[in-house]
Amino acid sequence: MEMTLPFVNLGTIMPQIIVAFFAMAALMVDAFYRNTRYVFAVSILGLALALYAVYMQCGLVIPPEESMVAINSYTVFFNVIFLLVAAVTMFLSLSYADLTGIDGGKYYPLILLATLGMMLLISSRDMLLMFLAIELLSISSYILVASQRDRWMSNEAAIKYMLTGAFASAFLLFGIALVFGATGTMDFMKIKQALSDGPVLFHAQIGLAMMLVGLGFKVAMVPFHMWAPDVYEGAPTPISGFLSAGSKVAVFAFLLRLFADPFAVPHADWIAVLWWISVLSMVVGNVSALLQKSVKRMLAYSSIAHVGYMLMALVILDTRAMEAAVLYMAVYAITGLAAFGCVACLSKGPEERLDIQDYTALAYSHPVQAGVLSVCLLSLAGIPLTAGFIGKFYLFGAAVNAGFVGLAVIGVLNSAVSLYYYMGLMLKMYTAPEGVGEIAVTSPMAGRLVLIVLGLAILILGIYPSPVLGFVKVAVAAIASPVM
Amino acid sequence: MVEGREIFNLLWLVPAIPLFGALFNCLLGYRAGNLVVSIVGCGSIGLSFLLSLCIFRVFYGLPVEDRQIELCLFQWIVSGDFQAPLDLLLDPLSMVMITMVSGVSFLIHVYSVGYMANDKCFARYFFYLNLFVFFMLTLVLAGNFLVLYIGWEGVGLCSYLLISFWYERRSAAAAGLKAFVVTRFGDFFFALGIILIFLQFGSLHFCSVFANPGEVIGVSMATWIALLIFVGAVGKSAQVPLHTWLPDAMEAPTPVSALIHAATMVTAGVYLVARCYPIFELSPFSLQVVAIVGLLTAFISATVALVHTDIKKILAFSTISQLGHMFLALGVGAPGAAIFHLLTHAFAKALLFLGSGAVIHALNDEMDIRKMGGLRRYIPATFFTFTIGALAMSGVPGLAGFFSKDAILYATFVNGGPLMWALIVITASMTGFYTFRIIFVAFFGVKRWDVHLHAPGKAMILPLVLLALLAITGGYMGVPHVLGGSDRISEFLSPVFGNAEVHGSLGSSVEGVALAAEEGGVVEGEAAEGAPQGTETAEGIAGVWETGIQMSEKSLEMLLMLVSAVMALGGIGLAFYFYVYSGGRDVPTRLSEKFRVAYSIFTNGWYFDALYKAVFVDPYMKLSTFFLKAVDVAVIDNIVRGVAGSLLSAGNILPGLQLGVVRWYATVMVLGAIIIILYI
Amino acid sequence: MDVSSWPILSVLILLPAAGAVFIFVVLQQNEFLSKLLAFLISVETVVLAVFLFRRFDPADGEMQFVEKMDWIPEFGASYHVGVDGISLFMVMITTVMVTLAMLSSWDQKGRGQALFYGFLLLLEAGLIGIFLAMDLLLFYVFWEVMLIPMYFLIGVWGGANRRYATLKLIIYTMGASLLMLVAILALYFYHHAQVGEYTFDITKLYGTPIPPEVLLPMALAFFVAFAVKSPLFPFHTWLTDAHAEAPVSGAVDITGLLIKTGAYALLRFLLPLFPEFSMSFAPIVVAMALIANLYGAMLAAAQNDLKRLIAYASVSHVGLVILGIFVFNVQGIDGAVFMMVSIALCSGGLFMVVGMIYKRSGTKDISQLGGLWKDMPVLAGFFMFFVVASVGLPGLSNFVGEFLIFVGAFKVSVLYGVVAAFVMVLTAVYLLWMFWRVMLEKAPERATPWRDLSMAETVTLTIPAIIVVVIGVYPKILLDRIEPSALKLLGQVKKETAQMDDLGRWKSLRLVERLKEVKRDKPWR
Amino acid sequence: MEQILFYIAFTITVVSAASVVLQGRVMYSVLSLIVTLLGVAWIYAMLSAPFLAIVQVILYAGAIVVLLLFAVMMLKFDETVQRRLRPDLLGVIGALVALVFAGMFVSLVSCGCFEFASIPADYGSIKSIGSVLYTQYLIPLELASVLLLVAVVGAVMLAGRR
Amino acid sequence: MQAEVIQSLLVVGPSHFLVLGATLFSLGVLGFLVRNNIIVLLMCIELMINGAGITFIAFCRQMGSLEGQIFVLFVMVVAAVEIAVGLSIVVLVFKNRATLNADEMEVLKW
Repeated sequence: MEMTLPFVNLGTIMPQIIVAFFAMAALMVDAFYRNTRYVFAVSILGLALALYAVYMQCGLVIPPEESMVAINSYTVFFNVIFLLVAAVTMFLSLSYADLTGIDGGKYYPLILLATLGMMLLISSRDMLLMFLAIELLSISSYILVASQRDRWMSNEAAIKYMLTGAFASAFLLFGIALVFGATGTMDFMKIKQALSDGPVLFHAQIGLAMMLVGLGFKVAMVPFHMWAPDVYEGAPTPISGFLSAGSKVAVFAFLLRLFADPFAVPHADWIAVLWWISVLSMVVGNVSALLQKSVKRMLAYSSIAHVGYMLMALVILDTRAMEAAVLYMAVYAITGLAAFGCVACLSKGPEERLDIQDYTALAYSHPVQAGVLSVCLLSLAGIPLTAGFIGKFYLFGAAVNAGFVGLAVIGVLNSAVSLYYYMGLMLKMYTAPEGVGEIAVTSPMAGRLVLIVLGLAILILGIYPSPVLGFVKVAVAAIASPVM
Repeated sequence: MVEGREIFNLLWLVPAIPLFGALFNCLLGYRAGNLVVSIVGCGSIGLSFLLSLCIFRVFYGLPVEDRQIELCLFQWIVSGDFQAPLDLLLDPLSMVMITMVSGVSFLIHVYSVGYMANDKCFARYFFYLNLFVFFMLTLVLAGNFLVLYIGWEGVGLCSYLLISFWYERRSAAAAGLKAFVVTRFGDFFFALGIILIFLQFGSLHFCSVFANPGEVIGVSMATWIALLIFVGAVGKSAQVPLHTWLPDAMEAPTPVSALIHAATMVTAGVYLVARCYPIFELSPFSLQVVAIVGLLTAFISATVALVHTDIKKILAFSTISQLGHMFLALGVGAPGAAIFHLLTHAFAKALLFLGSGAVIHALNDEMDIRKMGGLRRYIPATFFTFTIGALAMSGVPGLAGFFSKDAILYATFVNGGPLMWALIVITASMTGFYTFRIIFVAFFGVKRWDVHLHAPGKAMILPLVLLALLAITGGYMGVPHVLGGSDRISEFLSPVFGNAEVHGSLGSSVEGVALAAEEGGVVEGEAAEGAPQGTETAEGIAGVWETGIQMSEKSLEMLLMLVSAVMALGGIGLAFYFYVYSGGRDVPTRLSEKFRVAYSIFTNGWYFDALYKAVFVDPYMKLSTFFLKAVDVAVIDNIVRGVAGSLLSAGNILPGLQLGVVRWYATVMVLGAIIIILYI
Repeated sequence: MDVSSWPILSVLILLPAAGAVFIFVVLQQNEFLSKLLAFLISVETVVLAVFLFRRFDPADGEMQFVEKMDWIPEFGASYHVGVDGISLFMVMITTVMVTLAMLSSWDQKGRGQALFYGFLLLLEAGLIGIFLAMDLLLFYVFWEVMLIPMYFLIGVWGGANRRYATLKLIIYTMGASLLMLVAILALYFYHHAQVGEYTFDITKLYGTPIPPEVLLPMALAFFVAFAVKSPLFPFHTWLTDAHAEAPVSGAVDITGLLIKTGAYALLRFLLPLFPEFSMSFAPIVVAMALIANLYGAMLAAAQNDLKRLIAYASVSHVGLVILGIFVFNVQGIDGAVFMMVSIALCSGGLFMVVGMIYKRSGTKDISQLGGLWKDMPVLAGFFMFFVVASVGLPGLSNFVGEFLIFVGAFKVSVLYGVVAAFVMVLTAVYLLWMFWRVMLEKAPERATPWRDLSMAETVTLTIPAIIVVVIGVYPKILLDRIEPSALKLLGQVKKETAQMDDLGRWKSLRLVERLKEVKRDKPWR
Repeated sequence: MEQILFYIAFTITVVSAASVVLQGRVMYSVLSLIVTLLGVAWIYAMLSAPFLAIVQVILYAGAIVVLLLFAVMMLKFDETVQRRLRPDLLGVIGALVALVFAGMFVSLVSCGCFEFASIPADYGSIKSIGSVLYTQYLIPLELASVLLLVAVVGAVMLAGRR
Repeated sequence: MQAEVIQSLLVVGPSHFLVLGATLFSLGVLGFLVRNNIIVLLMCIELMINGAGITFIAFCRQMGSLEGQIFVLFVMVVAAVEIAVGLSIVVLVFKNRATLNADEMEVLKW
């Protein structure tokens, strides 16, 4: 038997290689210079280069035999999002990390590595690669969540995340095993082949269920959501944003691909389950958020609700729904990140503003943050002229179009309920202060700038979404299988 | 001054001048001072009066057929086929009315200058008063129903404002509200009537509606329309059962009572019915209703006036009673008589009110006649004029009231039958009684007051005298033919009422014998000449003759006249006996004790107020509160609260499942996995 | 100025929006400048509206000044605005009332005034947008966007119980309008299924045939959204709370009156989009309107809070407006549109007066007021004027609208007309009684008499008063322009329902039955 | 023979696994875990995966368990409070849920009939695995190294000195 | 019938190994749900992973492919990494809280 080293087209994984390389380079820089600024700069440089590399991949299509890593417009679209999310998270962490005692030298490279995990996940063509990518993402996230070493909230969040995350990974693993057993292959293409040939095998269904548990945990869908509020609340705030905008979106994007492509055949059996999960996620998330006292926790519950909305697309799963979901994910990535970013950029001294009470009259002391946070909240609530509206509109439209009117109605009613807490927070911020208002504390320029850009992006997307819609259509075209 | 027909183009100025006066007083009156205000206030009305006199002169010179002048100002409301221009109509009826209204108004304005001299809100008073005149003139000059409705509502508003003029008095505020709401209730029906007319006729224009109503609508529709309009008139003219606001309206300054609540506004109802007479004529039933309501009103309010002690309220009830007379006249088919009575009553009652105002003014706002007495010696001018007014009111022969009332009594006898006639004659005698009761109690007898007396000034005396003159002479424009007069008023008005004068069909069948009809037509005489005689009318006339009265026309009329004069004098005499002659025997008290039930019914105004409070006001308030509490709060709000509350409590409970313990989280996950796997 | 080259409608929408953004972004800390800017912009919009009015062709019932361009071509949504006789006056009155709102809150104290004015401008932009939008999606965007400033104005600057009021506002209006969103989408897809074109353009959506089993829920979703906003009888309780808790200056109440957007939307969207539904459900809607009419009047009498009372009064008036819309004749619609304008002016005037009273007395509780006439005759005069106008005195604006609606109602059914007209009496009762309790009788002892109106306040109140008189005396200015559009609308509705049998009113019931028959083939949908 | 071997391995593995779960003291649990892992290695060997069996023994039973042992011994925690399984509500619910899950899961997974395929002689040999690993699974292999890097960074970042 | 059962028990097939894998996994789940010592929880996860590993290998053997074996190899790496990172977090927590009782990690809740 001969051993030929395979030809690996490095071009296909160039962005991933760049990210990994710069992560290591940053670690080196940290080891030798112990200067977080340098580490930051190197990491950002890596992201920028990777972004360029991704840009270069536009229009490339790699045949499946050639590489385990797929390249198509779908992956390009999401890679861009992940890289941007990572970059924004870093910018937002810039002063936050210094303030809250995070070891930046390892923090930024870990963000890069987690991003690597996301990028590989979305382009994986093989269950092994998928599993490893998810693990890379999760394990980096555990560490990132724990990175505020001295804060017990961070510790607790990390331990909860780690334990439940590993537990869920075990489910995922067993699910993969069962699917493998049923189909005899790790390759998604072949799995699809196997599933569409004959009747869907019993083990494959159970395996898919177990995988759903594992993946569902990562995206925090009900009933696998319980960790999310605790972890989001305890984690360093930019990381909360990263988890909701990055890791959640990445896994959901993968889930969408999973159901759209390899598991398109058994999807029909899953509509009921997904329907209920979607509805429960919306209801539980929104209702639980209604009376939350902590802003981060509220945003966490709201992110559960948003998973519920995205799941609507997974229920419907036609082209329009997938487009809607992709758009929604993009929008949610921006909005969720910006919302947590605002919270991160509002620390008053060593402590963060977590309690909603702390947000009273914020608009008068921190106009920028309050303004951007308002835009984010409006977008999360799905008010027109913000990106969130376009996302919801598309999504509900897809639901109505496919005949899932009940789902759409539940969705809109949930949106109405969610207004209560989003608007409640906004109201707090704009309530005029009694007596002498709090003196405005200058917050870091970089963070504010990034926030403004994000806020503008939300508005522009909301007012003129056409260009992005074009991208979304192209992206979905890559995964929308002819089966549907 | 513009001569000839061109003057009719200035018709719009008749109401407009008072409007300008009102605007001036409203906007600048506060700064201008009392003198300017009174000059503007009285002057504008005076100008308007002069203008209407000029118009009258030209108008009277026109041939009878041409006595109908229309002036369209501009299109007001136009929507689809609904068109209501702002147009004015001058015909004999409105001519009479504007002359009377502007004239009496002018006198009362002058009087008010003296009466209100010391009031802080002088300008406001004249603003309201001018505004009132504007609306009143609009009302009578209106060329279509909607314009009439402008005036109709406008005078109601001014009445409200003036009743509540002394706003610090609770009773004034209450009376104002009551007046507005009660009349508004009538207006509601009136408005329905207007809409119905529009729907039937496709137009609101008087000329087109009244041209040939019989060809457009049937009897039942005519009845509906007539009754709706009549309810409006009932509200405005304070007829039973919507009369209760008028006594309370005496909270207004006395000149206002004289102007609005005696001479002009309250007669608008009479004017309205007279105006719509062609429609009423189509429906015998509605005329019957009008007559009965008028009769009842006349009687009931007269009984109340018998026992009241508040001078203004006595006059108020008397006004109601006299309005009842007018409606009776309308009901029995004598609209000319009604208008005639309207005029004479306006003079007499304005005079009485102004006189009573002088008394009240003199006695520092004392209104209880039991606290007056012996005033004859202190304010003689007032006494004399007041007495003239009282005589005219009571229908003492020779004075204004006599002729008009006589015309009514006659028509009643002829068309209403003896029973109605008897009742109205009794009422007439009560009129004499209660008017002279005031005189005998307030002006005669011993002095029962001890305040510094304010003798009325010139501005107040002058109108009194002028009105007294009118009260004496006013009747001579309608002296019946029997007495050798020419009944010019009826003649003048005849184009409006067409084949008017005594020809109702009350209580009788409409089928008549053609022969009898012709006979009746002939006997009616000159008054009906020149007017087209519809068959229906002829039939109505025939009904009269079916009663089989064979007495000759003239002697009957004379006889009736005599009876009524005697009854009036008898009433006066009785008052004299009760309050002067009987001296210390105190007949009234004993009588009141003897007929306690009747007395308490009378003093409480037949319990209308109490009834309304129990039937409308209280239930309304209770219902409102009930709806608020039981429906809005208990049902609708609670549903909302329930939804919100359950969501929020779910918001409390659901996160409670988030125990914070890792094992629990894992347990839930496994549970979820079990359910999913089992389902698949 | 050449209209064709100059997008006046867009300017009308964008100017206040841009002003609001400018205030939020740049002038946030400078209260005076933002106040001034906001005021100037609102005056400018008035000028523009008047200009629009003058260029408007009264004889043409079609949309005028139409601007159309692609907005989101992927959805088939376009930026399509236009104005006809119905929306023209809505826009005009909006600009005027917003200006008045600013005037009336000119001397309002407290921090955050800059934002206050910013939100007012945003509200104006939203309102104008609603009235001009010819594209369902665009309309929906404005419809929702308008709520946000509303919410803030009440929630931030409102009274003590504002949290509850805003909660209600959100639950009712957002819930309903989101359901409408679903219906909009359904309509959009049905249209695509029938015609093969994705579009939100209402001119294209008019007359889309819709299967009966979905017509009912769709049209109901539209109807409920509009009815809530209007507000019609069972959906009205948010309005009274919103008014009661709105900022005391009355500014928001005034603009809140423009929530008559609901009635406008019924005219513009529900009627032509669902003519069959509108006709067959008219009896039910009319019943609701009549109930609202009387019920609002009844409840107003039981109120002790001035603002709440006026709010119920406007519930009552809106009942009339909707009655006018659903009698489907030209008088009814003319009257309804006229009435909308008139309510804004009359009730707006009342709210402003109440705000001025509150400024002096610190209370809206009627039982604590009384005898104000003595200290403030001018204010009392204005109060009286607006009360009388609301009562419907002929010669003032409300009468014209009311009367036309009565005529329209009568044409359809005597019962409608009689019940509707009876409100004349009730209105008089509660408004004059309120006037009595507030203004008349002896005032309680006060240390210093309350100041009468200032010059600015007088001007603020005079403007609506003059308009009320002018359009009351010469309503043709409005009616001439409304009528062609109303006729066109009626033509649309009648054409669609021409095939409907005479027993159209029973058709609604059959619709429901047919709905029940539809089997649920997709249990999860 | 095969059956006996299997059942012995089965028993050892399951019993020791149960012991991991049920042991009161953590140290005992760790020791039981070693037994379980060895049992699993035995099973691997039975399933023609000799290389994996070896790796299992070295990497798992060796490295991982040693790590655990270190942790248990280094961290001087007070075990008395959590030694016994406390029959609290959560525990009872958890146990019930777990048992239901176990019953369902075991029965579901095992059903269906399978047969072993015939396999080539060098199946599971180091060479065969290596050839697949370094060709087809090159990228995952690199990724695994990145994962190990993460572990190092994480350990240094979290547990290391400042 | 009975003979068949005995036969199926006696002839060791993939199902036997699947049962073992599932049992190990379930035991891990059981342990995770009832224990509260963090280190024990980590060990329970190891049990679950091993259960999955056995399943992999069993299927792998059944089909005669090598992918499953490769996968298990990677799973071991992942398990090692997980334990390493997990233990560092445990150490961190222990430093701050001086406890390894998972039930005491309940400050973040609701």
